[in-house]
Amino acid sequence: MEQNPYLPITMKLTKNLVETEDRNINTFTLEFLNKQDEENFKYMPGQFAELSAFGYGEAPFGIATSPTEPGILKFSVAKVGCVSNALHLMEEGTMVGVRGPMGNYYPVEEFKGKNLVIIGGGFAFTTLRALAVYMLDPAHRGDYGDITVIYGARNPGLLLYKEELAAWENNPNINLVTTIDRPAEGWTKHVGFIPSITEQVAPSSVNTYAVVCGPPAMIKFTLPVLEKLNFPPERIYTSLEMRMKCGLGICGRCNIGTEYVCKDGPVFSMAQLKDLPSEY
Amino acid sequence: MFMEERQVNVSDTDNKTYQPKIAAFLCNWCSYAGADLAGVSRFQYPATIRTIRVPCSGRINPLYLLKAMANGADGVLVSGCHPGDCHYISGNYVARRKFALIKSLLKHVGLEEDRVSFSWVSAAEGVRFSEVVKGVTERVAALGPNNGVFKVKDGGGTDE
Amino acid sequence: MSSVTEEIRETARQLLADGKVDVVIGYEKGSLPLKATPCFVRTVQDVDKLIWDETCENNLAAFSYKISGKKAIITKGCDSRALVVLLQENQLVKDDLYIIGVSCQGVVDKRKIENELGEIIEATIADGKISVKGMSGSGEFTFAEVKDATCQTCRYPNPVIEDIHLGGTVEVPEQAVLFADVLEMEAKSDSEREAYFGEQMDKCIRCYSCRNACPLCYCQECFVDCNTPRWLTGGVNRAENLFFQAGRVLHLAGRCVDCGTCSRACPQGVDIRALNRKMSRDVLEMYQHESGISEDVKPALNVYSGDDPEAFLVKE
Amino acid sequence: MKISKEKFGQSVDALSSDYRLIAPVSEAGGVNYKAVKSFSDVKQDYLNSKLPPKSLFFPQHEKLISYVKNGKDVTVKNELKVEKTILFGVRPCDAKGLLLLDKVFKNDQYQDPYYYERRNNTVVIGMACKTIAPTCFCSSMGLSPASSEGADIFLIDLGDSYDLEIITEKGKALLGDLGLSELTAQEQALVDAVKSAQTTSQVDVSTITEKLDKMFDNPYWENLQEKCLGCNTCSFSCPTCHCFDISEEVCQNSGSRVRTWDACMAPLFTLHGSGHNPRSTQKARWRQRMMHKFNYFVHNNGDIACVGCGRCIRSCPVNMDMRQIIDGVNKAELVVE
Repeated sequence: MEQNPYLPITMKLTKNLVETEDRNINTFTLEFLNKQDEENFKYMPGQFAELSAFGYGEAPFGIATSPTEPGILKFSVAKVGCVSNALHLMEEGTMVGVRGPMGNYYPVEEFKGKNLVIIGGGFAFTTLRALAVYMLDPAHRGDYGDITVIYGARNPGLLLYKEELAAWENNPNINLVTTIDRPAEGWTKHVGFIPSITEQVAPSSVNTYAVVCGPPAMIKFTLPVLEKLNFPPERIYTSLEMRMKCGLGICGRCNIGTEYVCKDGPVFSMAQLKDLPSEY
Repeated sequence: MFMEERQVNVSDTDNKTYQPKIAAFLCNWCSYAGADLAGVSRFQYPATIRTIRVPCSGRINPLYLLKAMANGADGVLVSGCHPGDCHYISGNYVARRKFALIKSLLKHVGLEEDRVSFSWVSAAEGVRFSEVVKGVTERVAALGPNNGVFKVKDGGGTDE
Repeated sequence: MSSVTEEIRETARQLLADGKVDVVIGYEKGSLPLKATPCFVRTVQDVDKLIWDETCENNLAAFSYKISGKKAIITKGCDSRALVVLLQENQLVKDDLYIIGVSCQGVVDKRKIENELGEIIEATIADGKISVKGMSGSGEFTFAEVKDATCQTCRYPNPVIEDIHLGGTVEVPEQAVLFADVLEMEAKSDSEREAYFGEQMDKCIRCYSCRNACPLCYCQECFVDCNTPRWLTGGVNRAENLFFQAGRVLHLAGRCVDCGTCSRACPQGVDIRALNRKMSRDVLEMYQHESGISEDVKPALNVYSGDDPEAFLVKE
Repeated sequence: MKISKEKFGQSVDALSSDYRLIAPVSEAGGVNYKAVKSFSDVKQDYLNSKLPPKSLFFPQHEKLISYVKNGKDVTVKNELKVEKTILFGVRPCDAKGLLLLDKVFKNDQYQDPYYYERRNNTVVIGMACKTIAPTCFCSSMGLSPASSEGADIFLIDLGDSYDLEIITEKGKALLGDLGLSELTAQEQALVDAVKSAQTTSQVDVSTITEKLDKMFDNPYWENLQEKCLGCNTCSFSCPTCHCFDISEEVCQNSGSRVRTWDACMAPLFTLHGSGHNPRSTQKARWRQRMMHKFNYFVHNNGDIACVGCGRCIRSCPVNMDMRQIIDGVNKAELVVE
C-alpha cells in the first residue's frame, strides 16, 4: 500500500517562543525524530503542513523555515482557534503531529537571474521569511539579483523574527525595509502603510518579481501600486489562505473554481488568480 | 479562560466492586459550601461524586447533563440553593422550571429516572448533603453502569 | 383555483404596487405532485405564481428573519404562532412585517400516500378528495385520511396575529383529551419508549433539516456546530443522534409552537415531533403556558412562580 | 446469459467465509445497503436505496488514526481496516456514482487509502432498474436504467432468474464458472425491453459546462437559493457528494482523528479562523454546488458529478429541484461585459 497521507509523523516541540508583544503569535520549533522522517519531508519555501495538537485537532500552517535549515521546522502561529490555542499552551518537549509538506511553492526556479521584492504584512511573513532565507543561503544567493524585503506591522512589537531582521539590516545581500503603521517611541525606520512605503522604496520592475503576502486589505491596496510600477500580473505572486482539512485536494472546501488551494496552491500568480472566480 | 477541548471520561467499569461515578454540578453559594461543610464536619458519604462547581444552578445548561451521560457518567446530580435563597435572587427559580422539563424528557426517552437527580442543599446543610449523596449513590448503584440511551460507545464511531 | 389563492394574489399585488412591502413570502406550485414550495415574490408580474392549498406545508416564519426588507408573509395558524415567538425574542421588527393571515385546514402528508402507492406520479385535489396515480397503483383518499399528524391535533388553525385575514376561518374541533398522543406514549413502559425513540434515532442521518426548517432554530452557532467545547462528536448513532435531538428539543422547550415542520422536513421520517410534543404538554400542564399565543404572555421559561411543581427533586 | 436466483444465491453464499455480503434490506428508514447473513435476506424488489451505497467506501463517520498520549509522548496508529466485500444490487446511477468518487479520492498527487482499500476489496454487482421513478433522470446523464457502467457483474431481474453479464475481470474472478444457460425468447424480449428503457424525466446538460464557464457572476444565482434551508439532506443523499470534515474525538489520554461527512451547504464549511468566509452567503454556496457538479468537476475529471438518481429532489424539504435548476442555467441569459 502507498503511504497513508492522513498519517502524521511525530515531531518534538523543542521551542515554544512568544514571538510578538501582544503574545498572540508564537513560533514553534519542531525537531525531526529521525533521519528517515527528515528525508521524506522534502519541502520548498511556500509550502505548508498540517500540524496536529493531539487531543485538539489539526490545522494547516505555512512552514517558516527554509529547506536550507536542516533538522527542524518552524511555524509561527496566531492564537485563533482550538488547535492554535492548544499549541500555544504546549510545553516544550511535547510531541506534535506533522503531515506534509503540502501544496506548491514559490517558483524559485523561475526567479533565477531576477531581482525580487518580497512584500509582507503582519504575521503573513512566515513563508516569506522561508523564501528570503532560502535565497540568502550561500548555495543559492548567486542565482538571484537584488533582494528587497518590505515588511510592515501595526507596531514594532508585532514584527516577527526581530533578531533576524536586525541581522538582515546589516547584511549587504539583502535590502530590508521595515515599517509600522503609526509612529512609535524609539522607532527610527519607516512609518506608514505598506502600499505607500512600497511606492517609495520598491525597486524598478525591470527584470523583477514581486511576492506579496498579508491581510486582504493590504493586498488589495498594494496590487494597484505594483501595477503602477509596471509589474505585470505574471510577475506578482501571492500565497492564499483557506479553511482546509485534508490538504490533499479531496475534502472539498478550499477550492477557488477548479483549483484546490491546498493542492494546486497556495502560491498563485496574479495572472492565475485573474482567471479564477473571485471567491477567496 | 480558554475552554479545554479535552473530554473527561468519568466511566470506569473495571473496578471489581462497582462504584458508580456521578457528575455533581453544585452551586457555588450553597451546595458546594454544603459539601465543604460535610467534609470539614467529617460526615461520611460515598466517594462517588465528581464535583463541578457552577456559579448558580441557573447556569446549568441541559447540555451539561447530556454530555456527562454521553461521556459515561453513571449518574448526574444537580444541586442548588433552596427556592428563595438564590444569591442572584431568582436563578434557581428559573432553573427549577428547566430541571422539571429535563427530568421529564429524559425519562420519556427511556433514561432510567434515577440517573439524573436534582436537590436543594444550603451551605448549612452538611448532613443533608451527605444524605443526598448517599441516596443518589444507592439508587445509581442499583441501576448499575451507564449503558443508557445517551452513553456513547467507543468514542462515538459507527464506522459504517 | 381557490378563492383564497385569488385573494392572496390580489393582496400581494396591492402591497407590491403600493410599495408597502418589498417582498411577499408565499407558496408556489412545486415541481413534485402534492408539493408546494416557498416562493418570494418581488414584482407585480410574479404575483400569479402564488397559490394556497393543502400542500403548503412549509413554515414560512422560518424565512421571516432571513429575508431582508419589508415583507409580507402568508401565515397559517402555526406560522403565526412562530412569528409571535420570534417577535417576543426580538428576532423580527414588527414594522417590517405584514402578516397575511389564512386559516388552514391542515396539510397533506405525502408520505402516507407514498407508503401505499409508491412515489407519486400525478395527483389532483378536488372537493376534499385526493386522486393519486402512484408508481405501484392508483388510489383516492379523503383529505382526512392523509392529513398530516400535526394538523390532526392542531388547535390554532386560525392565525393568532395578522394584519389582514383572507378567506374564511376554520372551526377548531373540540378535543376531548389534549395531547392524547403524548399520554399514550407516557403510558408505555420505559423500555418500550426507549425502544421506540431508539428506532427513531437510528433513522436520523444528522442532516439538520429539522433544525434548519424550524422557524425557532435561529441560533447563530448551533450547539452541534460548536467546537469549543465540542458537545457532540461526528458520530451518527443512536446515542449521539438522541443527544442532538434532546438538546434541540430542550432548547425549544416552552418555545416550540408545534407546527410539525421538523417532522415534515425530515427526509428519514424521524418522529421528532413526539419529543417536542412531550415538552409542550409538560409546559402546559406544569406552567399553564402555550407558546406563541399572545405577545403579552411571557414565555414559560422566562418567568417563574414560587409554587412551581418540585416533584422532580430527590426524596432526601 | 441466465442463472436462476437460487443458484446465484448459492454461489454468493458459498463465498461468505471470504466475503461479507452487503445488499439492500428494508429497515425503518427505508431500503438501505446493510450487511446480510445470507442471500435469502436480500430485498429483491426495491426502487433504489434511500441513501446511496457510497457510505460503504466513505462512511459518514470513520476513524482515520488513533493515538495514545503518555505525558509528552504520543503513539499514533493507523485505523484503516478492510474486509473483502460483495456489494449486491447497486443501481446504475449509484454504480456510476462510485466511478465518479474514484476520481475524487485519487488525484494527480494523492490517493486516499481508506476509500481505495475498501474499493479495491469490493466487487460491485449491479442491478438494472425495472421500475423508474418520476424523479429519476439518469438518462440525461449518459446513463440508462440498464447501464452496466461501474458494475463488475451486472444483473437484470427476470423473476426467478437473472440475466447475468460479467463486466470486469474482477467480476469474472469472483464467481468463476457458473454454468449459465441461454435466455428464452420471451426472456430475451424482457431483457431488451429493460435495456431500451429510458427515464421519463429528462434535462439537457449538453452545454451546461460551457454555459457555466461564463456564469460565475450571473444574476441567476441571486434568488435561486432563497428558499434553501441550508441543510445537508441533498449532499448526504447524493451518490457523488464527497466533502468531509476531519475532527478530533478525545477521551482522557487517547483519541482518534475522524472524518465525517460535511456539506458545502453549511455556512461553517468554509469559515476561516479569522472570521472571514469566502462563501459567506447561501447564494455563493449554491453556486459552488452547481459549479462543482457541472463545471469544476468536468474540468478536473472529465465528467459531470451528477448521476440523475433524483434523491436530492425526493428528499429536499423545500422542493429545490435539481432538474429545474439545470433548466434555469440553460435558460439563463449571459451577461455581456
